[in-house]
Amino acid sequence: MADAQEFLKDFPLLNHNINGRKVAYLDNGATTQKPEQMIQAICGYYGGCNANPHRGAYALSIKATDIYEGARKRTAEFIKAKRPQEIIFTKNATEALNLVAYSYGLHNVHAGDEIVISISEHHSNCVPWQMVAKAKGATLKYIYLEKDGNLSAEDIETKITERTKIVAVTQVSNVLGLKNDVKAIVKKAHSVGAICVVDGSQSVAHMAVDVSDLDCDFFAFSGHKMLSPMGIGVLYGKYELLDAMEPFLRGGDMIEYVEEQDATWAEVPAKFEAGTQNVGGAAGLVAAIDYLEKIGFDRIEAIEADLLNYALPKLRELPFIELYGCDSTQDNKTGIIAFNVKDVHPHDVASILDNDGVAVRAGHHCAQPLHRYLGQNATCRASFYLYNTREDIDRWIESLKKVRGVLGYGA
Amino acid sequence: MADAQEFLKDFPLLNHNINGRKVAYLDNGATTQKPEQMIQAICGYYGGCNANPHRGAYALSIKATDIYEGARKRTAEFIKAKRPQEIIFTKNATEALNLVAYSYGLHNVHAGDEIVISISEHHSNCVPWQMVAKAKGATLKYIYLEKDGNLSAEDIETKITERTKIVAVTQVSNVLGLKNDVKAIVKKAHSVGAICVVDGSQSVAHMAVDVSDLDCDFFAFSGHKMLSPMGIGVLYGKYELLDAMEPFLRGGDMIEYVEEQDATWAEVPAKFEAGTQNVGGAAGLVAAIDYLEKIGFDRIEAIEADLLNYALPKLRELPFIELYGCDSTQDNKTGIIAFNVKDVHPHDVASILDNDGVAVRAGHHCAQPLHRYLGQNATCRASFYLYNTREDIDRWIESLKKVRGVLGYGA
Amino acid sequence: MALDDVYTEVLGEHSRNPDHKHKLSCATCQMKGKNPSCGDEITIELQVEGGIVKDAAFTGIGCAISQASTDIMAELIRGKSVEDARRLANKFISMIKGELVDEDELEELDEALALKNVAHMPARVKCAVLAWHTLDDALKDQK
Amino acid sequence: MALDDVYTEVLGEHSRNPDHKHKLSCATCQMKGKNPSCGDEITIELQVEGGIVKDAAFTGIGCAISQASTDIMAELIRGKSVEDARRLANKFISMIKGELVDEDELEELDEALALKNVAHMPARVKCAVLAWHTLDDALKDQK
Ligand SMILES: Cc1ncc(COP(=O)(O)O)c(C=O)c1O
Ligand SMILES: Cc1ncc(COP(=O)(O)O)c(C=O)c1O
Repeated sequence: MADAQEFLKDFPLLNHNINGRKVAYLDNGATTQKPEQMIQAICGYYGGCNANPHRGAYALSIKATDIYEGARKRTAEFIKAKRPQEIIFTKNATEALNLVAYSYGLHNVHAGDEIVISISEHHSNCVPWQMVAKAKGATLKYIYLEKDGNLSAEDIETKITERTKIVAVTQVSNVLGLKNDVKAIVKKAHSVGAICVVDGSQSVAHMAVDVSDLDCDFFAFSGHKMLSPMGIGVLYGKYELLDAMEPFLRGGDMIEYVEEQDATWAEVPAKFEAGTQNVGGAAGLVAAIDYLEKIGFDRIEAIEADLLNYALPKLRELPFIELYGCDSTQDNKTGIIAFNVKDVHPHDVASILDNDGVAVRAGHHCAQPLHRYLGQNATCRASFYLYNTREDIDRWIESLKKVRGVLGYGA
Repeated sequence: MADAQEFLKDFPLLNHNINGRKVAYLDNGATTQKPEQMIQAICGYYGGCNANPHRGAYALSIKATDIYEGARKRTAEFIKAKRPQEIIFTKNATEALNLVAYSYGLHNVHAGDEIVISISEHHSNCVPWQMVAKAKGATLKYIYLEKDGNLSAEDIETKITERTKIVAVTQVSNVLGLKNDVKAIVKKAHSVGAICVVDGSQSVAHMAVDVSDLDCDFFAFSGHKMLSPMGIGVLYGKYELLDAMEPFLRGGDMIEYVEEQDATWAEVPAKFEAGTQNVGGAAGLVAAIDYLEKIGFDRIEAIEADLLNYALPKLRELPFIELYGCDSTQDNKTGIIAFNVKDVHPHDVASILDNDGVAVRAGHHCAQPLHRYLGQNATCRASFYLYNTREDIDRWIESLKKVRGVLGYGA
Repeated sequence: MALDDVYTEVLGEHSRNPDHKHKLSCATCQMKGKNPSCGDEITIELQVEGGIVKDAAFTGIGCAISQASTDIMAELIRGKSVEDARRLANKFISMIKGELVDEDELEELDEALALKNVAHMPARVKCAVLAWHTLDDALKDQK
Repeated sequence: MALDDVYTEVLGEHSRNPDHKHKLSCATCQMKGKNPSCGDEITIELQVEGGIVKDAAFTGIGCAISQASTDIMAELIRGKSVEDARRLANKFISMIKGELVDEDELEELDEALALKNVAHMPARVKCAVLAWHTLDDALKDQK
């Protein structure tokens, strides 16, 4: 595919030499690199439009407000929310999920109720629910996996019950790279009167997302995993739910009236955005959305599929490589590959690949319950994005071939 | 003072024409403008060092970790914290104050206890304490003001009692611009066994702060009010307190082990930094600290004092101007001036000044209890920073002279 | 845009000396309107009889734009049918939002036309429309 | 830095075939060490008698660097006094942190010297020092 070469030029970091060579950046599941267009949007904001939005009657502040509220509108369109007010800006997906846990969970889950999540959740979509379950005397139940790594259909059917108040699942697992049929899970949740929280951290940069079609109640993601700056995240929530919820962070801009002992709240979304928000981050997010939509998700999916289909057979040829989540016969595998090199600890693998300028991640990838379930202490993970090339894959595979030798094992 | 001219050139926004002229930006209390050096630090980060810190064994991730942890160290030095671990990065001062309210307040305040704050607190240092007081059945008490706007010495003496668990005060009021003797308040709080939370949002960019000397237990501020990007804030906390506290946001990177039903926490400061942090923002914060320290707070204070001493007599000459917090005979007035034009609503004043390219803020400045206490529905506020010039003041005063005329009042 | 396109004589007059800023003893309905971020708060009182707004008045505080807008509105709707009053309110709001610019269409707004340039001051749109939104709310239940 | 400056033969040998990776039946003390972010977890067992580390062994999982480092450490401290063992642990940690580079000073670390280039791999420093920190903790209460 020639596509990636076309985009690569937009990413200054990927054109840099690091330790004498360009990096084959295969840690996009952790964070993506940033296009020049996005970086310029940040500079442009701070160099020409910076002010505290919502708070001033002067021209600059109005400009900043327009940028910020424009970003809200753009984000709503991007994920097909019905109204801009359904978009709450947070600092990252983790804050977005905590907001739901604190403001919805702690007020709507009671003793004896159940919360259902999957065993492949990222800690950010797991530990907040542990907190809610403990605080309220509720039960936290897990959907486990089929042999191929997909969520157990039986568990989805049997664990979501009349007692379930919240179902929280990721749209794409950040370790196994498998896409879940969240639309069906939302339907199941609704059928028992539960709400469904979808973690879109690993999906929203890689496929077209339509929250109205999914009909999910909340949807969380981070800008930095989709070409945007760090420090900006998004919580989508259905208006009626947001409207009925207690605030989370309290302070400037989220109030209506403050008396000495009491306060009333501003309307959604301001109610959930306390203090000065990251307008520069919002400007960057818009530039990233523009960039992604110009390319189009069909093309992005095609690029990632090409890389996946190029890499998998090569990996399968290597007898010392163990793969996780790569056996699904469904058409739901995304550009994330978890693997191990036989006898070699993932950290050693990552260090050796790093020496060849190949960046993969090693560890538990913030998914300890999943790793325990897989019987693995840790794994390596390579994750692709639109600027990756077959050459990156080649460099990765070549470096992998050396690993066992470096540690003194035969091939 | 020629100083400001020297710095002005570093601030691209202030050299822009907006509606045909340069802006006299006098809303620094809301947010400051950004020097090119800071903007370049953000670009440099995203263009050359971007990765998810703490999570990768590869070179880029280590670079990002170094930048992020280096920013923590630099910030600790900047406010004279004893250990880098005492610095928690948040998204803004508001989150920092909420963190203390949730993680310290909700666990250490009990029925019948008292929380003492001042009537001039920003909503972000008020509404979180209302929440704690209500949730725990505690009493929220207010320190009111002397006639000149300073905190009532008598109230400090009598309202902080053996029942007080938390005292929360701002170091500089964002409306009256008066510096509080927080060191004495901290001492008083400690003498009754209470902890003291200091809101440094309006001080840290304008004067040298030494949290170890103040001996405060927590200290909160925002980067965007000190030349840094939006989306990065700081909570300083004494190590022993932080170490004993429950986490606040839960998710990736703040855990040690996650089992299906339980989790244990990482050490301070990671325990309070859930999810991917704003490393670009931290890089910007360091550039801002470098910029400020190169100038030095003596010079910054001198510039602001010059502007204040230049403006105040001119304002006092205008019979239709009412000033608030400008009568203190103490030497504790900073470059923030709250005022009203007789018969004219602050919003009309701001619009008319805006028409002359003068940016001041109108409204309650997130301090409704103070405004109610002053008997004012709203005020205008001009607030200075190191790049402001006497010319900015002249433009402001000249424009002020027109205001009543525009509305058809005689001078 | 020149300042005096917004701060016109009409506006100045109505904000300095509003004719209808007082309590209405025979009010049949009243409605509060507020802009918490500015601190604007008004209460509109209406005397509606047989589907006609016989009298209108207001109390409260706010900037010149919101006070003048409210006073002009009270003047305009006196004697109008409930239906007409609501139609005028929506027409005014459309004008301030910049959605309606046709001079002929706008003509019946009469003195309220003096506020049309607020459409170019985004920060003040809320001030101008406060009274009219409040009126529309108040009349929703009247017939 | 070349890879085989870190992944030396010594390291490979000790990580593939650790001599001291087993339970110690006559252990007088044991201590757990962990790097939660990597998932490394080791348990060190020591037989300390009369102020002398008579035997040392370990169990657990970890990367090659941490496993080799632990095995080398166990070998090195056998027969040493508690004091010497702690001194060596701190010397090793200083070497990996890059604080101590004097070859003569370092000489007594013997095989553990093979790990000195980990100092140039910031991401792996934690792996190399885990065992030695754990040892130091374990011996704190011994005398
Ligand atoms: C005194 C004071 N405290 C707290 C804040 C809140 O800061 P932020 O909005 O950045 O969270 C501000 C500024 O808005 C302030 O002036
Ligand atoms: C599936 C998933 N959920 C949540 C997160 C948390 O995102 P963040 O760290 O940006 O808050 C991540 C990424 O780390 C993720 O991969």
